[in-house]
Amino acid sequence: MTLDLIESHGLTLEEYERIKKRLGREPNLTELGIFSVMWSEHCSYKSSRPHLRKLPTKGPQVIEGPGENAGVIDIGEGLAAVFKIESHNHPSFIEPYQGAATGVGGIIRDIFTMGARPIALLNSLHFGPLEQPANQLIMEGVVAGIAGYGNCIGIPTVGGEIYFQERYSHNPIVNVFCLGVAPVDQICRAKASGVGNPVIYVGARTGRDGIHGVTMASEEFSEDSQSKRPNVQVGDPFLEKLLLEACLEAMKAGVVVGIQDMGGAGLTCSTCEMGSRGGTGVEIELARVPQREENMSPYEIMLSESQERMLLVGQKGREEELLRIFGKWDLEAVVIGEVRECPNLVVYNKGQKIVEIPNRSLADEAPQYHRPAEKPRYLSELIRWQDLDFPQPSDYNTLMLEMLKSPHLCSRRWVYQQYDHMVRTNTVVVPGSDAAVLRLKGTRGGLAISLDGNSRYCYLDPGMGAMLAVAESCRNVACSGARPLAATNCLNFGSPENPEVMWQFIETVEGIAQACKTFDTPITGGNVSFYNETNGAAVFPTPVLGIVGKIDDLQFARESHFKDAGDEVYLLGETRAELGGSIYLEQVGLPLCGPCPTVDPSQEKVLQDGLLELIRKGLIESAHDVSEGGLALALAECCLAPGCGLQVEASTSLRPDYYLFSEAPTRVVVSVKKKEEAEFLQAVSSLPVTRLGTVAHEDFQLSVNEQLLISIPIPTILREWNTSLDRVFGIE
Amino acid sequence: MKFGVIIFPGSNCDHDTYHALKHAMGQETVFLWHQDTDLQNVDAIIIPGGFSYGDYLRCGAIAKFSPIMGSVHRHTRDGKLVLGICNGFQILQEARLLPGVLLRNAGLKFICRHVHLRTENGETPFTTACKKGQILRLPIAHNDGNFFISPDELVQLQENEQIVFRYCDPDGNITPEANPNGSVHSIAAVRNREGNVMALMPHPERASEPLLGSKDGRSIFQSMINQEK
Amino acid sequence: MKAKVIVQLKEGVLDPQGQTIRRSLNKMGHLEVSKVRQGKYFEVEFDSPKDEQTIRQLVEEIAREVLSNPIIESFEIEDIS
Amino acid sequence: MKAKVIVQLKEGVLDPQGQTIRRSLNKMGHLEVSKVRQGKYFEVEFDSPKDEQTIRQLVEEIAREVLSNPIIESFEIEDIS
Ligand SMILES: Nc1ncnc2c1ncn2[C@@H]1O[C@H](COP(=O)(O)OP(=O)(O)O)[C@@H](O)[C@H]1O
Ligand SMILES: [Mg+2]
Repeated sequence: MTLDLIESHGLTLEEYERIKKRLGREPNLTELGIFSVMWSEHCSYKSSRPHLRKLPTKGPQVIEGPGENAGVIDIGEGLAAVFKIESHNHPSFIEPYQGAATGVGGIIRDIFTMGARPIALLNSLHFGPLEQPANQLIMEGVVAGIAGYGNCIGIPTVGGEIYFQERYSHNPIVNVFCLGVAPVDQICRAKASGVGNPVIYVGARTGRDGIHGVTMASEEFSEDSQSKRPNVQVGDPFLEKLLLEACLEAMKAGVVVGIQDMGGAGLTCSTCEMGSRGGTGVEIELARVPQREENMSPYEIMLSESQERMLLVGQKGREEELLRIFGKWDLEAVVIGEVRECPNLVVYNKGQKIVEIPNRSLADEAPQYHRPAEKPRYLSELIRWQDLDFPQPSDYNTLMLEMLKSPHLCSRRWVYQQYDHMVRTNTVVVPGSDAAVLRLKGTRGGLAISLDGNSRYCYLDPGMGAMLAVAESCRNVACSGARPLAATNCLNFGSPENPEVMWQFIETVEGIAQACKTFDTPITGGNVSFYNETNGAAVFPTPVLGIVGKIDDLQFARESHFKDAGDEVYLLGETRAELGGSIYLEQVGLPLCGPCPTVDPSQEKVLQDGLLELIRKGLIESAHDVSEGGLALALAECCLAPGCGLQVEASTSLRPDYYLFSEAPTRVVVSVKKKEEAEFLQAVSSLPVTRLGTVAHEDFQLSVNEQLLISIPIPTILREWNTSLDRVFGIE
Repeated sequence: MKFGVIIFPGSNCDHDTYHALKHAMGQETVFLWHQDTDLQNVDAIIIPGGFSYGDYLRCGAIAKFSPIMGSVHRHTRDGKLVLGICNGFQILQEARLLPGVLLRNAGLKFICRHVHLRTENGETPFTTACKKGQILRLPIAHNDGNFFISPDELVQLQENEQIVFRYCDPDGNITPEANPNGSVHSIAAVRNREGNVMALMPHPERASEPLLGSKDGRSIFQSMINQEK
Repeated sequence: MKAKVIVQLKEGVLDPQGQTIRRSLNKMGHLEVSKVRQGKYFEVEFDSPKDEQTIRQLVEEIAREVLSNPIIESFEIEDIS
Repeated sequence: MKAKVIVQLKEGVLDPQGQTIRRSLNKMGHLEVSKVRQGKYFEVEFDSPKDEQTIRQLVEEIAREVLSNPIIESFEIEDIS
């Protein structure tokens, strides 16, 4: 092994020494490749694992926490919800359509390998500003890719979030979330157990897609135009649909002992992880692996990241049954090996043993690093918004319209109309509200799901930003009438080798841990994506939180928009002047300044519990959380879906623009039927509550301290807000 | 009435349609596998939405070669009911059981949203529960719903009253803005000349329960059920 | 043996994709582009050693019945080799 | 003037469409079909009277920047006439 070769595999010399010690000899090239992917940051979490341990992962609701393909929670009535989030940032930058599409394909596989039928997809997207045509192209491709995959496979994309910020221009963030449902007793695990059981490969043939390291210097790799080979994976949603149906059918038939998808690190990862979890060994013969291209080397076969492939362990003696099910769905399924007692990964090529590595050394004994962390310099140099002297807006109407059509705040209709958000006929609350709500067929109940994470706040204060993300996600779920049950998270950061990034990461994890403890939403899994940086400029710390909540009776599901003219409008929670990181400051041309808003998780919890109780008493018609854009935007959003108006007379001791556009959390706008008002006021007494006004028919009118600041006809607002993205993307 | 819902590889509204017929409409319903030829004595066949064979090549182009399609042809010749929804529309056209073709949406994007439909013919076995001129609100979700037919054939469609639904605004006006995908003449649904085969791009099965925001889709299924009497 | 087949929309059939490409080319400044039509291209490979005549018949059949929809599309066999 | 352009996936890039068509053809009995690749075909018409050389350059630019995705596709200018 040359130093070059070791380094080009992303391994340090120390790591190489460790490999040698573990094997008791020099690895061969294929083994080196296997170690390099399993010990990569992506697979081994070597920089993050020590910190992730701080996350709460237990609770009576948790059936399966981090460690499996996806988290599993008990949602009552004998059902389990299986969910996880993944990043596909880099591939989406290289080829937006296919990068996003294969991201969706990957997360769907994580869910159905657990035996659950996927019923919902969500996504969190961060792009560079849309003024730059290159960013438009990325966004258009990513959205089309998500749509192309999800629509074809027939899983509704029911929600998500989109942010724009310069730091994402060369490094978009594409996080995709999937949730599935299964009877609790049918959850399947990614374990290879039962010595002698067949190891079966099913799905797409293996090609040279996504083989890592591209610039291999060895003889084996310099011989052809390897490096010029496109390193882009193309998704095949149709094939995955067949895989999904066939796998669920096989698991239901009880002939599957263990199953794992081949995602990152392909055959390598699935074989050694399944063996490691089962305490067994997996032995395979590469000559039996279905191949799409000619003359693939063992190295390439083991490291290929071709999509739409599964590895499963069947029951000895029932292979025929399994193969028949896959045959019914026109899928290629081949027995490529066997479960063995000796806990090693053993790979043969045409009868010749070429790899033998202890599973644990790959899956569990990867190096771990306590990387140095240091508070970033920029944090002590942040401008405080309170120190800036900026005038009140002279024309609130114009300002309001500008904000409504800014990409940060405008309607996401252009995006979600490209997603089939209704297929499977479970979507009770469609995109455009706070959380998506899906019914659970055969029960009275449903689930609410939200993804959140405002990276502007996280940049200003990673720990607080992370708590705000958890709080907002839970608040969205609560506004829908659901009790938050559990969480997943995707942590997108720059290089962990940069102490400042590492500091941001640690703060973030601690923030999430603290908030999730308070909200009693254990983390059931997630994903860490490091190295999101271009030319040394890292993305903002971007944690994305996914919260899943349960509604026991869907008659208590709520949407964010107002229902009827004449209803009374109230604000739950207090408005503090917290403008750091706000859209308002950006809108009036100020730089990003701190401090970001602050949240007290226990206070937030009191508010959310109170809100849920009010909803369950039937006192609330609609509920909408106050977030980006502040109260003014929240109120406008409540009007826009149904196209009704609003008459608000507010009073405040704050400067009116602070009052209207502060992004202080822990606030919810609710509407209440006139005849329920007295009862509502009585029931709400323990929470801070302010009357704002009345739902009207036509105009949006907002007075503060008896001065009419905003008065715009609803159709005008609606047009600007709804069609803003249409205009960006040139729809005539 | 006994309904059969065909499953092709890539069908993805099969379970939705089954659920709507069986649980929302209370009808006996079975799945029919595309490789089979036995129709299990169903009275009506539904070809559901989805992406049969991934919609690769052309929507519906590969599905038409499945063995079950021979039985569908026979069922049609016997005068029994066949309803195509979305991808089912495309398959029935590829199989020449319905006229026209469905091209890419004029805006080149997949569209998922509610639309309004005006009942143009209230006397087909699929619309007796609607009156002529009645407006239904149903969701669409498709990439290729842009109905195209030659001018001559359009005249024939009109003469034979084969146009069953057209896209309209909430008040029933047929306007270019209310046409979501560029369809000729705003056509959303057509029937065959004999009247026992109909297909539409919108999804009635997604609008058959109040919980999902509209139950206008029921009238199409109800009309079919009414035929039994 | 390999056959190359081009499938195109017939004249008179709306081609939204072609139109959109033409419009965006014009917008980008390529004003001299007056029309764009988009079609499909297939390469079909055969592994049995048949003569060109037989292959041509086969390809014609496949192109007519599977690769194209005669209501809106026409096909052309470009090349067999 | 009219230019014909063929855009195809590069070798090694997965072609789900082609694969699915091949599998279906095999199932229909066309067992001799061993591979299908699907690409795109464009006809681009120009209305200004330019010489072939200029047009060829133009078409190359358009094919590279608009008609194909250079990361996974390659293009070929078939014919200019
Ligand atoms: N931010 C995180 N918080 C909690 N668990 C995490 C986080 N990131 C990763 N995990 C867990 O670590 C395990 C390994 O993740 P990953 O390698 O992404 O799994 P896979 O390769 O199956 O997608 C998973 O169980 C995942 O849930
Ligand atoms: Mg996985």
